[in-house]
Amino acid sequence: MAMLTIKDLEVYYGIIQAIKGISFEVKEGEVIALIGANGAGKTTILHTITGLIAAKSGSIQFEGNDLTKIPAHSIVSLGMAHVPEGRRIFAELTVLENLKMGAYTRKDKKEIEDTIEKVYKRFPRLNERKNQIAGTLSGGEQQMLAMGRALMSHPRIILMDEPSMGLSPLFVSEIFDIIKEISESGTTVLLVEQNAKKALSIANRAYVLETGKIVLEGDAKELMNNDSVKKAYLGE
Amino acid sequence: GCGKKETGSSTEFLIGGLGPLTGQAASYGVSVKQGAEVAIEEINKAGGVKVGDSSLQLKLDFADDEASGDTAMSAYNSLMDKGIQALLGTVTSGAGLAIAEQTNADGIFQITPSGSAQDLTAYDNAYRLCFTDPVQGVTMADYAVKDLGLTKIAVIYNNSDEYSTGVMKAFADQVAKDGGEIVASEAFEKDAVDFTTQLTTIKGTDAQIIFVPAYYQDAAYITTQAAELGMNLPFIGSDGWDGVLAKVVDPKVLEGATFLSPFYATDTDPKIQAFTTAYKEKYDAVPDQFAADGYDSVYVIKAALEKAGSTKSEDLIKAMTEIQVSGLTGDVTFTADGEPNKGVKFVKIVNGEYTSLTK
Amino acid sequence: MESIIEQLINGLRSGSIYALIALGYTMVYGIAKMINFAHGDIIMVGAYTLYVATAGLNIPVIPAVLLTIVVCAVLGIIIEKVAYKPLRKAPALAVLITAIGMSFLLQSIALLIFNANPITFESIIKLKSVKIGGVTISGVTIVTLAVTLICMVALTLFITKTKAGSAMRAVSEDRAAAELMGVNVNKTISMTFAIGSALAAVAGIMFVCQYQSIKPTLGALPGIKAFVAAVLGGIGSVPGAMLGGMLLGIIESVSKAYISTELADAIVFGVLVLVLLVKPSGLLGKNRIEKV
Amino acid sequence: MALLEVKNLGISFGGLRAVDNVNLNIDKGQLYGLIGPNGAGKTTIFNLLTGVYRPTDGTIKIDGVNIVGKSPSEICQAGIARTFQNIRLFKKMSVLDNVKTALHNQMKYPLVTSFIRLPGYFKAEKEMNEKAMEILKVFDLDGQADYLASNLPYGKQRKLEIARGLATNPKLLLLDEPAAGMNPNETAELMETIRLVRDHYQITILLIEHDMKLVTGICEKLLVLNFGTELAAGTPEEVLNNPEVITAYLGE
Amino acid sequence: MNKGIKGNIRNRNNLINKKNIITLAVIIAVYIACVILVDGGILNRQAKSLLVPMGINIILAVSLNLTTGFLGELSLGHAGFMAIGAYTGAIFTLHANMPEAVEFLIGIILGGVVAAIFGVLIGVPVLRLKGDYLAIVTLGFGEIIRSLVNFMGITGGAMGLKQIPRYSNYTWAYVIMIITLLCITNLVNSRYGRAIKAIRDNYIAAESIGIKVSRYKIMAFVIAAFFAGVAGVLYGHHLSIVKPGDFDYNKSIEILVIVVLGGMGSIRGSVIAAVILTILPEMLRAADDFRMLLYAVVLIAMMLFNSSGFRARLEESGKLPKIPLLASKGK
Ligand SMILES: Nc1ncnc2c1ncn2[C@@H]1O[C@H](COP(=O)(O)OP(=O)(O)OP(=O)(O)O)[C@@H](O)[C@H]1O
Ligand SMILES: Nc1ncnc2c1ncn2[C@@H]1O[C@H](COP(=O)(O)OP(=O)(O)OP(=O)(O)O)[C@@H](O)[C@H]1O
Ligand SMILES: [Mg+2]
Ligand SMILES: [Mg+2]
Repeated sequence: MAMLTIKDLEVYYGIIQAIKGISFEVKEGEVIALIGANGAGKTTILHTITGLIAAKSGSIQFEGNDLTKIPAHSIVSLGMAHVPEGRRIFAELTVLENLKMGAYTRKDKKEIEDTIEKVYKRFPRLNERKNQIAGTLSGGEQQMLAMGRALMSHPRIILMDEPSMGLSPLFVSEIFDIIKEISESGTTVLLVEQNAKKALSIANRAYVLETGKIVLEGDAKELMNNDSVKKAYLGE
Repeated sequence: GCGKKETGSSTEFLIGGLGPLTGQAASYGVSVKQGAEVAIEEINKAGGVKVGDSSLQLKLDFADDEASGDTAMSAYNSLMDKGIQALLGTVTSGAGLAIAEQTNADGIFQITPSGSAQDLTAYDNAYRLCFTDPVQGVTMADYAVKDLGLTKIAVIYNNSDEYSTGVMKAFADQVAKDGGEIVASEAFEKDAVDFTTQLTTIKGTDAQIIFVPAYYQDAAYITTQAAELGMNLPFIGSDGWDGVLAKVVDPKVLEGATFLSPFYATDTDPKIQAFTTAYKEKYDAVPDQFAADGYDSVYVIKAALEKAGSTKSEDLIKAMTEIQVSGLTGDVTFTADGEPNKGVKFVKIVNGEYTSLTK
Repeated sequence: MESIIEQLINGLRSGSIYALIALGYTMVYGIAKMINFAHGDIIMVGAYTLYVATAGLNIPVIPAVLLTIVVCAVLGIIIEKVAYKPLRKAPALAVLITAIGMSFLLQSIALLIFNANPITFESIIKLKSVKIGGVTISGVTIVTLAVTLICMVALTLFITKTKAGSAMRAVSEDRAAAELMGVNVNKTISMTFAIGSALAAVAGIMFVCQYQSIKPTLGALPGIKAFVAAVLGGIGSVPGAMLGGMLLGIIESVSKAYISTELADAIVFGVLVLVLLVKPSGLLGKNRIEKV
Repeated sequence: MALLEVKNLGISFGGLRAVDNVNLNIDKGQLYGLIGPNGAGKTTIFNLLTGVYRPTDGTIKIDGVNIVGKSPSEICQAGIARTFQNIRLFKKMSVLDNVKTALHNQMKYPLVTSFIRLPGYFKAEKEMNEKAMEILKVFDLDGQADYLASNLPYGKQRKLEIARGLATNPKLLLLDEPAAGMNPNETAELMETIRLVRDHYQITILLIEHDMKLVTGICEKLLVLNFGTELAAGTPEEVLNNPEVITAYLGE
Repeated sequence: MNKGIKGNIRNRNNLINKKNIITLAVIIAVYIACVILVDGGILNRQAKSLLVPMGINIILAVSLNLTTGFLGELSLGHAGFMAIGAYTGAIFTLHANMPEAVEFLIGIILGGVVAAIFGVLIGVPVLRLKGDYLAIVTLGFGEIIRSLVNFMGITGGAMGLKQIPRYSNYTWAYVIMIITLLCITNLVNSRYGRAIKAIRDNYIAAESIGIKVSRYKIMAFVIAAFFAGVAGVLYGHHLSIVKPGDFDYNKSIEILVIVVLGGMGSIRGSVIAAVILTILPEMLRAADDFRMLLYAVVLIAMMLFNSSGFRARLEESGKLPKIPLLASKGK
């Protein structure tokens, strides 16, 4: 059975329907890419999964739990982390305090210390800046912090919203390498990206979103060769 | 509230009341209202007021003016809409000044139970039951300098209150005339609770006595804190002090304090005892000076009605200078200026009790 | 010389109360990002509760104090749930106005129950005043100072060192992100109001012990003053609230004593304006640079 | 003479040297690119150029006039306009009003005229509307002139910011990551627009961007920044084949 | 496309257009209605006595909306400016010896101008502060003004000024209210208004397009102070007595309540809320002891109804007709 199953999801902002009946699934260990133009509804889907927005109808099953019925703050302890769009780090907390917030639901102090060390290893820049107020970090640094913070909860699935936005080319590659690593270490990844080429290159499967509907889905490599995808999202 | 009234009905006389029922000054308005209600109940039970051939039942419609001018104006108008035939109010001076011109224009008979600002009676239609601020100031200055022979005097007054500043000014002038000296004049703002700074300053002067023209709650704070600071200068006060004993935890702090008061509830006068009992029964509270003012004002209206033999305001106004009322606050007649003519009563606190001070 | 010291102590007398109230103000402001205008009125509720508990129900002092704290904390939670929570997404000013409405509401309820007549209350603190040299410090002032100091330290430790404290700070910055971390935002805000209101209760208790009189509007002016104190010290900063409160009391007292009793309020605000012009976020407030 | 002359520019935040000894000369009409790793100090340079931060050292001259120490609004009037990395629109105002606000210093009328709407008001407002609509058309935003700015989709918000900057009639336009969050097609379209703006309005453009397609596609010259200092400068080919740039910024 | 997405409609480009003609017609019609109601004896005294305060409250609310709604700065000192106007106007008319209309008109202008001068004095230092700091400092200035007025001799101290001629009537109040409304509406829809709103939305961006932020902040503040001063003059000549206590921070808060309830940045909302909140306490008079309680409850209920999204939901589902009144224009 799939780890995360979304069925007939509909989401509204007031009277505007942003998601118009979407179904898809994520299996354990997969990297799934969600791609689509600006305003297609990618962020909305992620927000609905982690409970920041209420769904109008449909269901979100995560390992036997219906997430639409669970308050947002309980979801992280089920093993799901979310790297939100725009990073949403705590600007007035230090880098270290931000990381600790990521481990909010965990109890074991020792384990938390270990995880922090692991995160520092992955993002040495964070170690250098651990006592800096997070709001003054550069864009890229903030992105690292957001990812590091999400990893602090030891998630089994991690949702990432445009992690490469605003990053330098070198760092974009690096971030995708990190995502690959995260996936290889056994964490399932649901990835939302504008950078469709990169996203498809590391994903197993992908869904293409247009104005709140899934218009295409399939194997990532196949989609990369799909003409309409090429034209619309790969700029070829 | 009460519904539509047949105005000028042959069996009822509708008195409008105006005073603060909410806000910082609410306790004064509530006291006046309740005092007046006791009087009205008494009068009505005894058959009402005889005007000409008919016997009128009194009725009071008391509106909240929040002690503020603009609210007073609309409250007054709402009373006029209900057809009031005389106005008992306002309780506080500021609100009264705001409506004075209007009540005069309407020609309605008005008596303020407790508004002490000089100008309240500027117009012919308005009378007053209590003493004006200047009278109080002068009286207390004479008492301190002439009777007690104390010439170095400190004053603590509320500079955001017209009553307090009004009394203070007259007091200071009279002290100078009498040959005394104000060695410290300390102000405080409304709602102040801490007076230690002012008291400490006074402590540093050679003051022999402290005059506090203010209301009882302020007086309670001041005397209590003076005791805490280890000061033992005597206090004198204005009529706002009435009720001060109930406001201090330890009556010792008030020992010897003397103030001008038309009324205190433990007075042995049987009239006062009867009133106090009736008031307690009805409201489960001890009446204060304001309650007595409210009570007396109703009796003044009654006397004017009986004298005039008419319910018309113009007749009532004319009748005022011809009546004499023996009320809780003393025997009173009225001058054509609208001022009361009555004896000054001093109260001194002895052994934690109010006692009449006869000079 | 002695009189200067005496006046400073007079300043501390009211200053310590301002400080105590300001702690609660600052705490709620810092976390919930709202000026809780009803804070002063919770002080009033605390004062009446203590009165009813001790004088009315004859409950012994310590349980009565605890009861007062609990009643206010619960009241704080209820007010938040009923009046502020539905406005989480509304502009901050809407919440401010609702808080003002709440302040009116509490006052008018108290007025209906206890009427406008002030109630005299005998202090439950029996500590004798202390004489040092020629100068006396009242027992209540000493207790208030101690209580304020303890509250300040405890609150600071709580906010910076505990997990619940970090959760509060996270919530104050970004509620959605805090939820993603697993923080229960509603519970955290409730807790903030509970603690803020409990502090108000303590302030109410100290206030009636100091001034021995209770009326429905008693919280209004100290509430405003404490708010000024919180801003002076840097709103959102816990030590700032304490410092601001003490300073405010002292400035008030010194300007009354040595400049003018009539202009004391103007002087106090004048000092506040000057301080803010030099340090726009208050004495101990963080001066934030907005990253562009 | 170069339009923009920057010499020895530097700034520190506490102990952090965010920008150090940067020199930059941009000729009139040039399309210049500023690239570099995250945190290299690119946005900080924009902030220095526009007076948001005051440099600790160095000079900035536009058209020969030193602008160090001037306020952001004075610098705007001296001819520099910008967009922001994190979009800063006037969210509660209409798209049209966003642009009209930027015409503030060009079509003026006195306060009294606005109070009682003297003819001057209608004349100036009419001109403003026309000018603003003209600019909006360039960005294909004229259809949404009446929308609240916050209701535009993200990509259009970025364009509106550029339109707003353009409306101040700048000599030099600074664009901070204009293509961030856009997909390749949208980016391609944006490149066209930027070029068109430069040619049509004959202005100079300095832009920060991480999208190499855009950078190589439209920039004539590049400056690479690393740790606040210059790493390389030159034409795109030169710079992007520079091994140092590759290791520090591009990756293989 | 959904209607709600659209912003405000573009400025009309001519003085004579349909909208302006309708506005003028409404202005005249309302005045005639007032005349009929008042002089025809249809309104009772209480209602009549509310007309002038209503006009004053509208002027106060609309002017405060300029600082709070359009400039986006929370000001808790509006009553201070009102006090300055009230005292200046009263002192002038008490001492001047001119025909009523001339004297009053000069008094009104003078009151506004002196308040505006104080607006500059206060605005220049204070507007460097932001948000809640600004709020507390404006509150402070309101109190300082009150303190000074209390202290000075010419103002009559705590006893205030008495026997100010009662010049304010509904005609004066109405005309001045209309002038205020027109001036501020026009201002808001001009280059000055756009600059002010731009500062509210994003002052960094506003600076970046060449707007001198402090100049426009002060401009908005001063204009608001001017009209508050004018309202103060009307107030003094309505009550015939002014006291420092009438202008404490409670008064400022009262005005702020109107502005927020009416909707930040909505002039029409301010007008309607001013009318409602002037009448409401009087309507509740019948409730006697429960008056303040009900007022508080109604206030809270209105805020919750308006801002919690409850109303938006009702309107969307069609259960409530879209009321343009009390627009919740906030975020
Ligand atoms: N808070 C909101 N209120 C109203 N509409 C919204 C809101 N947030 C998003 N929308 C609308 O919902 C739709 C989907 O938006 P969403 O942010 O999910 O898109 P996206 O695919 O993540 O786009 P992007 O690539 O720009 O991040 C868009 O039309 C957007 O305008
Ligand atoms: N106000 C500030 N206070 C402290 N440090 C700052 C401040 N502004 C910037 N910095 C630091 O200066 C460095 C440069 O930041 P800047 O925003 O200029 O980077 P950037 O080159 O634009 O990066 P990106 O491409 O990620 O946007 C960063 O390390 C950042 O943390
Ligand atoms: Mg998105
Ligand atoms: Mg940047």
